Amino acid sequence: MAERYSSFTPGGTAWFLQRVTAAFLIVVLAFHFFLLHFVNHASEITFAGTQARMENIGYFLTMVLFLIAGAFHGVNGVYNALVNQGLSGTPKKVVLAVLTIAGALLIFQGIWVALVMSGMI
Amino acid sequence: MYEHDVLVVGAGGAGLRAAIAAHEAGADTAIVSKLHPVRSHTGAAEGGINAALQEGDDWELHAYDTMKGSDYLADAPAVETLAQDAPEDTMRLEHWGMPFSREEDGRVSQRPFGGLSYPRTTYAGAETGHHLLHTMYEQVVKRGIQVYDEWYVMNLATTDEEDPNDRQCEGIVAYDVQTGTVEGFKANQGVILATGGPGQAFDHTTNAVSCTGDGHAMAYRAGAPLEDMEFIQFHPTSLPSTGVLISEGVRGEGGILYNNEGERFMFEYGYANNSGELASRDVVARAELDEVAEGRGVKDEYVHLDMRHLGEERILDRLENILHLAEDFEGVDGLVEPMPVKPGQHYAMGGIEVDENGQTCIDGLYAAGECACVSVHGGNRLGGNALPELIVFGKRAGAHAAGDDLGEPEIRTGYGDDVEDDDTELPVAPGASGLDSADSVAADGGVAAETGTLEQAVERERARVDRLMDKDSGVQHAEIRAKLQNAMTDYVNVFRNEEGIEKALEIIRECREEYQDVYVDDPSTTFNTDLQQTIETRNLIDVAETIALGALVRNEFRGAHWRQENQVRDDENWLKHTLVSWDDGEPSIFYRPVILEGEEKTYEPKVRSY
Amino acid sequence: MSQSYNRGLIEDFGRWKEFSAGMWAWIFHKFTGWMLIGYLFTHIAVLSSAIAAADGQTMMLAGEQVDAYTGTLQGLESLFIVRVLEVGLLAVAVFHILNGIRLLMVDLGVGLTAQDKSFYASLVLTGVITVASVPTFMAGVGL
Amino acid sequence: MSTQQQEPESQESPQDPEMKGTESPQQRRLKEKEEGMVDEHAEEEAEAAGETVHIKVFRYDPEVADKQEPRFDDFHVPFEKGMTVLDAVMYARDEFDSSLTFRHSCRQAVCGSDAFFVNGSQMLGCKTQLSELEQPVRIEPLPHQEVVKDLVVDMDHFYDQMHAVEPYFQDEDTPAASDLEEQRQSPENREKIKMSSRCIWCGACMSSCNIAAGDNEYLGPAAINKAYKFAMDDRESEEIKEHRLRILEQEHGVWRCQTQFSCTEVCPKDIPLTEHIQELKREAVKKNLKFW
Ligand SMILES: Cc1cc2nc3c(=O)[nH]c(=O)nc-3n(C[C@H](O)[C@H](O)[C@H](O)COP(=O)(O)OP(=O)(O)OC[C@H]3O[C@@H](n4cnc5c(N)ncnc54)[C@H](O)[C@@H]3O)c2cc1C
Ligand code: HEM
Ligand code: SF4
Ligand code: F3S
Ligand code: FES
Repeated sequence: MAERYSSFTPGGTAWFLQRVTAAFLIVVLAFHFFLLHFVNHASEITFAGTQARMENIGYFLTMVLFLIAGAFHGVNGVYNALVNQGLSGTPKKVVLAVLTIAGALLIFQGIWVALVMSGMI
Repeated sequence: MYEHDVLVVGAGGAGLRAAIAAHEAGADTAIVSKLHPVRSHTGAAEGGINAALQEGDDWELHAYDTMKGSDYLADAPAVETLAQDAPEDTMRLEHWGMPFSREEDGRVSQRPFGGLSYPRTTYAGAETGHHLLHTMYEQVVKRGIQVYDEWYVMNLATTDEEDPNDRQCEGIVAYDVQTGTVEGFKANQGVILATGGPGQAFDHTTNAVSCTGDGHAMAYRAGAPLEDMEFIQFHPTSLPSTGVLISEGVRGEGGILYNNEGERFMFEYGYANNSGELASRDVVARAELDEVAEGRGVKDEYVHLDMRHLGEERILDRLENILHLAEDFEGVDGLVEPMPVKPGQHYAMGGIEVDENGQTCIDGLYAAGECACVSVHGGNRLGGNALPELIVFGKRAGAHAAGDDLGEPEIRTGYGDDVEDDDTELPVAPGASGLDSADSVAADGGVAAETGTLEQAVERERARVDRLMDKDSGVQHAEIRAKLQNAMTDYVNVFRNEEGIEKALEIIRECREEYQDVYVDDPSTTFNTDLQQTIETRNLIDVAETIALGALVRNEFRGAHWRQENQVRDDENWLKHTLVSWDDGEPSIFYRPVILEGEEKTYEPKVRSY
Repeated sequence: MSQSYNRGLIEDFGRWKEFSAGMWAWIFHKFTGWMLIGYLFTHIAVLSSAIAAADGQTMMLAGEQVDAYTGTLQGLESLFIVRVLEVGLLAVAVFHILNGIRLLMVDLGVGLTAQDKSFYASLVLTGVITVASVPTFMAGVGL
Repeated sequence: MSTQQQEPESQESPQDPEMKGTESPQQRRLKEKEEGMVDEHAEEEAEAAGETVHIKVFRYDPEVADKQEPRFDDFHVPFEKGMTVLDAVMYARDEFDSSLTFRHSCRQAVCGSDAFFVNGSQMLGCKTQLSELEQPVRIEPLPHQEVVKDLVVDMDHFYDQMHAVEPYFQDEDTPAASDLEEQRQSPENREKIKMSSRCIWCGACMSSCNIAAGDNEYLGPAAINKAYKFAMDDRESEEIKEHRLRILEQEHGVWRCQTQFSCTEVCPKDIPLTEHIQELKREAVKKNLKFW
């Protein structure tokens, strides 16, 4: 009877990572919001200010991790939502591929931007 | 047409255990049940399973207690088998994963129960029956035993020899409730009836709506006698609107019974000056009815069971489930109001006459569980003795049907040279005599078939369904059923006297006549419960009649059977079982002596006092 | 099961009215999650103006010549609608975070009996935080 | 009739002597009833006070012409204190329309046959007091299951899911009768599985779960809970527990649960279903982490 479920995919890892990233995101997202809306008002952001912050290696790494975590968390979340909605078979594979590529591009683009801001390239 | 080696009718504790045993003995086994197995009424049992498990306890003590509890109307070989096998079969349940309550050292817990000389009632919380039922169903799933659920078994297919002892059961005819088709099931080795109790013969019962005595009626009409049907256990504290049981625990903890004048009647009117509310079930039940009859009942119907004085803390600690029961099923908050209670039919000690191997006098026809009477309960069942009966005799019936050699039975069945005929004059002719003609809607093939039995039986049942469905006016079964149930509760209840029982027999006869004009209103073949219940009502009429007949002839007070005319146990004349047999529609009554000789000792009737 | 058979009356009765707290929480969490990931993509796109800025590109903002990054960001910030959207984003993010915390607790098996209360608490807190931050978010709009 | 006062052996004390020998009180009552001295006030009073409950019951029968289009029928049932939803539909069936069809048996919340959708929520008919509901009381079959007829739904899918988790002790053979030694289990461990073992297979939880509605293969809360009962029972070995977790952590297993809690809310046996599902998720993660 259990054999009916032939597509045997233990989903624990993704689920777990979704929680871990969420926990991480709570902290950094709160920090991020606070810093860029309350300490520095969003409307007063300048390139120079951003560069100054990014030159701090700790801040830079935090932001990159933030990005990776956010991207994974978001993309994986969307994927899970679709799968839960009954996505299966080929469309599911396609969606997985598209989302993975989109996520990768997002991270890639984001890191490039961050590197530029920090003046490393 | 379906075909299996062993067919088990009913999927309560007895049916499931029988199926597992037959399967283990190598037979191709199937279960046919009108309910899905987990819906069976075994799930309602709360108290526990009696089994001599611990050191210091002994199966012989269990047997002794049971004989005494039965008021010496149980057959010793059956009682000893029960007591001997119960420990092993209870342990087997444990190995199948049944979640028994546990002691600190990890052993199963046992508790004291009324009438037991040793605390040997093994239990699983307050829901022992639920766990027993589910654990065994799990094993059925594990073994892949075929279950035809929501198939209503309408009749047996038996050959029609003159003497029931020569007849043979070849299979069953069942109605698929979902689709409305009638099919035959051939049983190569045996049919085991495990259809449970006949509680619905009464107006007020703790039994489920499905407890309609179908197995009793089918076996009875096929020629197997019904034994000791007059012995019905009534429970003194059931909720008036639904019959839900309020356990003895409330009185055990100190709950008090009051009449509508606020009097503690158990003492006030001297029903039980010593033990008051804790007197035995039948005493309390009779006291309650007396109060109501004397006009001191609440709403002329029930009395009050009050536990408020125990204090919220104690109630919540020990009797929390009672609070929920009263709240959910009666809309009463036990912390602020007293709970309404009245006696309700609870258990039938009698049933289809079988031997220790579960076999009836008809070859290939077995019965187990509450529908059977091996006679382990005799005149009164001890609390916690029904569940072990299910597993012990369910197992034996299954194994025997599948061909295992269990030895020669000591208990004899059917009409034979060891019985004594009854000559009581009856107020009305019982049975179908003069009523059922082959084309009346009530005709149901009570008479055994000629040849090619199963096919014929199927045809006959199809014709019966057609007749019931074609008829489009007349009386509805609900009306007849209500009338029957009221008659039983009014006249064959805790109080019994000749006049009343005769009255009941007359009303039963009326019901039978009215049933000739019964019709089914629902034209659908999909899940037609109207049709099913109409057929059940017919069975109830037959079963109720045997209860009344037994109650009429047994003019003594034994166990749960009380007769106003003769309120003593009469060992001189009545150490014998009452048997009612259908005899092709003209019931006859006869008696078979009770067997008091056990393996090693004889159980001498003693005064039953606790 | 549900889709295979149209129950007419019973299934299209606007059953959302009968949804319980946990179901709403699930729907809101989904909705806010999608909004957030959508925003993340947009956000990185907007921030990409930093690449142009580092290249030395400039643009006009309120009559001044500024670098592309500062110009884009401050330009957007000057729009009333963007500010409103930002408040919306804050609400969405705050709810997602608070309910996310609730979900993490549920995952750890903490306070399961209060799951409906914690959902309502998340809603209320989201409202309060959002309203409280309106002045900050709206400060100097249209500058 | 004998007026002899004999002591019934089984009783602790004699009964009221007045009762015996003469006409039984019950007889008297019955006579009175026949003569109309005891009025059956309950019913009359209810009618006079107009105390009836209005129930609207879903009707459908694929075979009967005027029931093929689902509809609601109205019944006005005389109200009595303590009346349940099941009592009301039974009354409607017995008194007004015998074709009204629903499953029911025990009337005491143990058989699990009568889970209905009452006023927008899944509940057991026999365990729900009418007085606690808003009128008219709308009674429908369980959502997300095929309707067979009136309030009867097809339970096969539910049973399939229950069977899919291998719901039985896995020991290959039970030992021979001679050495049936009990397996030990600590009271704590028994306590741990207590709630999960109470399930009566009513299907209310499954019907209430949005995820189960959208994903037919999702095991559903009841089946997962059933598996929990075995996975947490110390009497089974570690390997078997792992085997059980493997069944549960496949795609349509525990991960499908989105912690919507509606299952927990409707369960008539108060089983903390969501909690059990979440615990299994953690167990599965723990097991996976070991291999890292
Ligand atoms: C409230 C209550 C509490 C109890 N407590 C205890 C206790 O603590 N200890 C104890 O030992 N005993 C107790 N008993 C008694 C005991 O539970 C029953 O005697 C026992 O469960 C009966 O089991 P069974 O297998 O014979 O029948 P059931 O469990 O009633 O099963 C009958 C089966 O037969 C099927 N069936 C019936 N008719 C047909 C038909 N025509 N066609 C097909 N299938 C059919 C039904 O579907 C069902 O599956 C209690 C009883 C009640 C009512
Ligand atoms: C700040 C803290 C955050 C927390 C605590 C958090 C928490 C969670 C959790 C626990 C889930 C899983 C829900 C489930 O599977 O049941 C989830 C889903 C999701 N999150 Fe977050 N999250 C956070 C931030 C973010 C961010 C920044 C984004 C966007 C980039 C995001 C996008 C999503 C998406 C798209 C989902 C899937 C929603 C769905 O099920 O449809 N989250 N979040
Ligand atoms: S878990 Fe609760 S709601 Fe679900 S089937 Fe079991 S008893 Fe019914
Ligand atoms: S309702 Fe469904 S989503 Fe999970 S918590 Fe219950 S199974
Ligand atoms: S009738 Fe058995 S659960 Fe309601």
